[in-house]
Amino acid sequence: MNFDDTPEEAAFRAEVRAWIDANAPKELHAELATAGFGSGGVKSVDPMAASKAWQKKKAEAGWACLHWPKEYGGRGASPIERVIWGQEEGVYSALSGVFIIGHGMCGPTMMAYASEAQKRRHLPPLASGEEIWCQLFSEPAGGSDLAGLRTKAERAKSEDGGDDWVINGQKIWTSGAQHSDWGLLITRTDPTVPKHKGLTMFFLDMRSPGVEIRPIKQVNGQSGFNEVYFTDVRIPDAQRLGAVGGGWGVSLTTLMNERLSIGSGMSTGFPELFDLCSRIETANGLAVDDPAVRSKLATWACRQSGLKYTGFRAISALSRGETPGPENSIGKLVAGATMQDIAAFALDLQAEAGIINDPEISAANARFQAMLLRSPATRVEGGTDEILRNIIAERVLGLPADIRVDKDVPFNQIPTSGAR
Amino acid sequence: MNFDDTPEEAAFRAEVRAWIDANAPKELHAELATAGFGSGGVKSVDPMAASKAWQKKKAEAGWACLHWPKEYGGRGASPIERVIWGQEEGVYSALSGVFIIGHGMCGPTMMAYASEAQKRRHLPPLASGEEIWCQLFSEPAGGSDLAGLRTKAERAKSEDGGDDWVINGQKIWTSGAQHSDWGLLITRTDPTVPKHKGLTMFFLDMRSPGVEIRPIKQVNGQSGFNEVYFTDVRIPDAQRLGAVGGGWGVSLTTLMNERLSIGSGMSTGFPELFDLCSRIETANGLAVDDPAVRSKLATWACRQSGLKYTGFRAISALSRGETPGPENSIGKLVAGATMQDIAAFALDLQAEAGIINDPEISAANARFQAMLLRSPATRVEGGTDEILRNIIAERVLGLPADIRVDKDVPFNQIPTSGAR
Amino acid sequence: MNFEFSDEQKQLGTEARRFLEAKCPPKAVRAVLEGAQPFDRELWKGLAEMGFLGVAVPEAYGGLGAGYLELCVVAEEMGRVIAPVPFSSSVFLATEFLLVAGSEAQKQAWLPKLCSGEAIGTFALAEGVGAATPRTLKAAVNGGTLTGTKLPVADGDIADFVIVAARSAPGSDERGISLYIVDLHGAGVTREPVATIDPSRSHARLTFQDAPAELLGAAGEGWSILSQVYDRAAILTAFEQVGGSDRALEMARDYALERMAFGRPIGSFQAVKHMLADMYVSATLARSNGYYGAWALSTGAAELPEAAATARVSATQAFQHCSKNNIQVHGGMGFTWAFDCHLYYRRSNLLALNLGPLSQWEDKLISRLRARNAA
Amino acid sequence: MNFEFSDEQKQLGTEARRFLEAKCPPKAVRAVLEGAQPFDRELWKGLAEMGFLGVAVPEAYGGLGAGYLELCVVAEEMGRVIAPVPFSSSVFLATEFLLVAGSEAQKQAWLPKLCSGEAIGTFALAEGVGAATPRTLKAAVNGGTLTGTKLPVADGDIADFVIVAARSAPGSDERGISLYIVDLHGAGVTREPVATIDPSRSHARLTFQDAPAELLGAAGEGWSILSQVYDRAAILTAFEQVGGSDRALEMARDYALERMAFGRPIGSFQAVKHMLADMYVSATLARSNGYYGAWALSTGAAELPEAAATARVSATQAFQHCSKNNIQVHGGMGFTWAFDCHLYYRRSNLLALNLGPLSQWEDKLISRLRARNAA
Repeated sequence: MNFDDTPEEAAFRAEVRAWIDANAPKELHAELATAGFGSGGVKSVDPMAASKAWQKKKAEAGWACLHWPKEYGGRGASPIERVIWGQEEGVYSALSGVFIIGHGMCGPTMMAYASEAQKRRHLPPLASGEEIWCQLFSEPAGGSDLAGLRTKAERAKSEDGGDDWVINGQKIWTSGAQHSDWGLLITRTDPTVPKHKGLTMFFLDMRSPGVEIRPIKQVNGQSGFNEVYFTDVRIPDAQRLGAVGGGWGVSLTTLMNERLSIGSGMSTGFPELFDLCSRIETANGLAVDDPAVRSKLATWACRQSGLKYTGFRAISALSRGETPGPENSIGKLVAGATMQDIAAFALDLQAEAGIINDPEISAANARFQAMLLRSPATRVEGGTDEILRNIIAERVLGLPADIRVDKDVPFNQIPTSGAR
Repeated sequence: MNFDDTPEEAAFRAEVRAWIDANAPKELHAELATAGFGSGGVKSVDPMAASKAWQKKKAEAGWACLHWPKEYGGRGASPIERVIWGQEEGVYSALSGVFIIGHGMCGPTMMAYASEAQKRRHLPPLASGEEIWCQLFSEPAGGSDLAGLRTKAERAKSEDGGDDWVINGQKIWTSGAQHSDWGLLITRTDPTVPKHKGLTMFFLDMRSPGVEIRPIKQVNGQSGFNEVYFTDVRIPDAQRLGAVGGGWGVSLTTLMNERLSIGSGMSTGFPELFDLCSRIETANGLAVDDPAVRSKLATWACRQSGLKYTGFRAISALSRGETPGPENSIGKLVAGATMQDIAAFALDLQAEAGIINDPEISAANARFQAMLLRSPATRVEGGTDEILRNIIAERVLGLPADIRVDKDVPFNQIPTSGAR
Repeated sequence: MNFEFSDEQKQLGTEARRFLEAKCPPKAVRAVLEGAQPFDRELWKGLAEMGFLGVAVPEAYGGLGAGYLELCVVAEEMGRVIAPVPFSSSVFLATEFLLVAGSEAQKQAWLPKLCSGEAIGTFALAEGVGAATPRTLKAAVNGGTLTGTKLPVADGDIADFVIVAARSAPGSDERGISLYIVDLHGAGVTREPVATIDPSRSHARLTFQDAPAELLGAAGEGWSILSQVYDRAAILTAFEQVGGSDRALEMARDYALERMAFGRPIGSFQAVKHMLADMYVSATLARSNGYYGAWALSTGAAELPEAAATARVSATQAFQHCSKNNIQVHGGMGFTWAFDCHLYYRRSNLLALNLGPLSQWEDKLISRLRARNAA
Repeated sequence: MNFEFSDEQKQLGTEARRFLEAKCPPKAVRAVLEGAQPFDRELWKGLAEMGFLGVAVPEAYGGLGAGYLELCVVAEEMGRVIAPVPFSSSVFLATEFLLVAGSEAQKQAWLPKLCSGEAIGTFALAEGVGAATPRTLKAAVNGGTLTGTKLPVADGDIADFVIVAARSAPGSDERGISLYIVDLHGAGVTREPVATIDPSRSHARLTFQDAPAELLGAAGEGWSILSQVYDRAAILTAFEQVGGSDRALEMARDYALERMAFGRPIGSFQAVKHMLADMYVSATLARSNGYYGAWALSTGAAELPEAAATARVSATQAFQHCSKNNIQVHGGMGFTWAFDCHLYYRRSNLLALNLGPLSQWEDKLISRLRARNAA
């Protein structure tokens, strides 16, 4: 048992480190290192331009989408090499946030279901950041019940007599839709069969006529998510991924990747809290010396550490060529709730002034308030705490699924509260 | 808003206090005051004899079952007078533990469903403690699913040609069965209808041939509960309570009383813990001055206090002639889990010696270990934490009942894991 | 035993609720949150007309002359609608400071204006990050003028006068602290609004440079007066928090009943049912502890300090718990700006700190329990 | 990165599990619990034959000469079956004290016997209720003999020798404390068994009256040696706790799958599913933290003290959580003597205290994190 690289891994790490050292935008390092939670990264320069520049540089040197095959713009690297890259890229990886969905979910799905020609057309620009992708799955009526989606796709003829689909409906929680060139879209093509059976997956040009994007303002004032409306949007049948009615199976490819990418290396806010406690005074002296503070810190320290080493165990599995399973759901489950508690406690430590949300007055405050306002989203996005507990109970512990009243019921006969 | 008695209440309290002062078995006071949780009360004298003596004395002076009508051995007192009695009886009420089920559940059920002659025969000796009653509801296969019971009752003719019922089956968790003269028994008289519809209630002589009682040893070594086996036990139809098939309705009368009596004035162990913390040293001085201890104590203090005043609000409702509702389920829900946490923390405070279970060495330890071993039962008996949360969610907040797969299914077709 | 509000008091609560549901819908809170104005002037005027700004103030000073139980009932309703007005600053603090420590002249001067809403008062203690103690306070009064900075001050940007805790004598013990009334329209006062976790309630930084300051209460008594008034305010605030907890629980319950997933209301899933049941439990414990505080406050019982800390800790935990899980029950919608969940989440975190943090009150609670047990 | 046990180590774990499932079924634990004997002699013999009593002891002293990772693997399996033997006293403590501080002669004298099971060793620190500190220790050695009382001492009634922390010089600082080996069959030793929360592991009060005592390690070094050995023992015990947590979780899971209520397995109710999911989460965090400790222990890394405290706190919380909720999932059956749930509940509460209480380790953890961050 050790944390050491194998000789191959060490050599790879050295190569990565050297390249990053020579090429990373060092002028942004400080800003990226302190960028608050959900604060949207750099402000000194146009974040999108900075992201695209860094991604392009990586792509040209063969450091984009390391785990993808070379011919599609990747490097054909092993999963562990991808992890090493991430460790070395460090704060600069924040620049790639805008590409995560495309690289982590859309790309793999295209690779599994698109035609060879489509892969050669779409994957390289996705890898290099020249084209941005988004994922159009969630719907207002869907939520945790993802398969409850209603966006309709109906067959039609194109002007030139080809096969088209006409899309009508609404998606929600679409990250980065406003920047996206392409989107991965799941639709309902048959409402008369049980809900998982009537779904079909497509990809489309986000600039197609009839696509309307509206940002969703979140509690923390950010608008990373969008609503996307579809009105008689045309998609050629050639852009269908998988069989008609096979959309659910296709989506699982995508979602498995989502939970993994979201679940790994989640922040709990503990290092920030520990740092605060080492600087701030309570009635009992330095906070970190206050026994009341210590007993709380200890539990959080163990969660932070437990997540870290659970992650290391997953990496070790990767390094052995195994695929980490649903047990990784614990990352987000533990991190989300922990951060919410830590943020509230950090404000408490600053007494009355804990309410102030002005970085000029207290940078720490602003940071923990950002956590307080961001963590509720963490506990919901990509699977609520409750869904994650179900996943652990069912897929890890083998307990029965919830009683399904909508099982085998034709979709259009399932009771609903209507779109919101 | 005040805690004061009305003039009538004050007069009543004075009368009670005077009588108790003149008649209570003072020689047992100290022992009763320190009797541990689930420790089974007094040891210096035969507990049963002491209990019966005190109850008889109360009955003769008209202080037994205050809320019952006079003609059945009670006093026709108001609910609030009953509360005042309880407050004044104080530690001596521990002597009445053996009568709680009979007085709190069996009596009211008899009053509601027995014939006038039966009431006059059975209630007075029940009130005076000359006869002890138990409740035969739970079954191994039942548990939280009380209506899942299987003990069979079939019609038969008695020797003298009268109508009898023949009982076969098993009950469990029967408190005090070994001391009981009479029992309240719910049975299944028709397995071919949905489970709530095929039940019928009886009362029977616990010394009837075919009744076998086996004590259940609990985690804490006590055996307050029993298994009761029925083999061709005969009960005259005259001892049926309510209609054939109407047993579920009858049982609700009983159970509503159970949750109330159990839910009220539950102990959390906080006063004992606070007392300990005022005496014991930690690395940071007297425990009660240790900030780490304080932050835990504060939360528990608020639960203790919140339960106390929630109880006062219920008493005030009684005093206004209202009936407290399901919201009183919170008493047991909060107290059980709190005591379990408090007990573990109290042991922690005593460091390595916390493991010692010898009153000679540490009376406090023995007490908190008794709590640690008793509290798991508190979290289950009379409704598990999970059932209580369902009750609050459904009956107080109006949320839907759980999906019922056994609804409208004939009892004998409901899947089961077999008796344990 | 009559541990319940009287029918008259409940009636007052019903009136207050009717009034506030009409005059203070969520969009009124949003108007302030989104910066249209620092507080809801219309609502404030209405509250004054209803007499709610002087519920517990003697009629001689322009109040209703009702008691603290009545004020608790109104406070709960204010908390239910998270009213965007300086109620806590003006009524729980400024008014109580005057009633507890004000001279007859000071009461005559300010109480009628506070009751009529003509004047808004507030209180200033904190001086930036960290707990404010007699040792840490820097703002000082010399020769009748105050110099120093107070941050944050609730409603400091809109109040007409502020009661300030400041150093009146050297040394680090509490006898060096006194209270002063400062006219915020007077000389030597600078106010700057500061952003907080809950923009629906305005806060400011107050900078004093030789600002005229009038002693309130005896010199050197500042800290003990403050502690008395904070106990009263803690109980009144607890009712605000109890009102907020109940409303957050209702919002979650209603959404759980209406929102369908997997072909059934999400409120039929035990995970959601039990989350709501646990919210009900903490809200109920907080309410009962609040009643204990209300009783102590209205009777001036010896248990007041202990009851205040109990009510405060319990209500703070309940409101934070209910407002947090209200968001969780709402799922994705819960953290959108458009839904009202965050208004309650923000307010719960504001109220958790505005009279000193939870950890301080936990500590006070145990000190006080200990003192009583020792006695 | 290879943060995982090797295939050989896993193989050793499989052997240990096979052996223990055969030789240490619940009824073996009950035999000791119900007082038939103070520990399971047969099992102890078997463990010795398997070489499990000397896994990390060099072959020169009769051990297997494997490493601490191997010992962690075995410890986990011992914890899974809550083996009723003096493994922790003899292997985690006595053996480690000798390895860390023993003279060559002392190692030669005792280690072979410990590995062969011929001798049982233990350690004695506590002297009754309350935390044992250099200040509080009363047992003292003068002129080579020990006088004083130790309570509780794990396996004190069955051990052949005990390592005692006793006062060797006046004063309250840790330099006044040294360690001594005392032969429990020698003169001046009285042992009385004491009842504890977990009768499946025997404990005693040891009274020494001028009992011959042989110094272990340098005089005045007792406390620092103790702290090193406790860190090692904490990590090894954490694996016992992790094994116990996993088993308690499995018991609950299996019961939830088999037990029917309302026409369905209780494991299909979210309340039960999520309770089990939360148990899985704490068990998994504890396991990962245990691996961190195992790594530090096996490499003698600088992070050892911090890793030990992390593993200890995490594993203690997980085992208490899992054993407690295992009872809850079992409902009424869970608190019957006949079901095995309470065996794990008892053991979890014993292990939570046997190396010093959770609160002490929480405090140590933060001190150590702080020290490292300061460094």
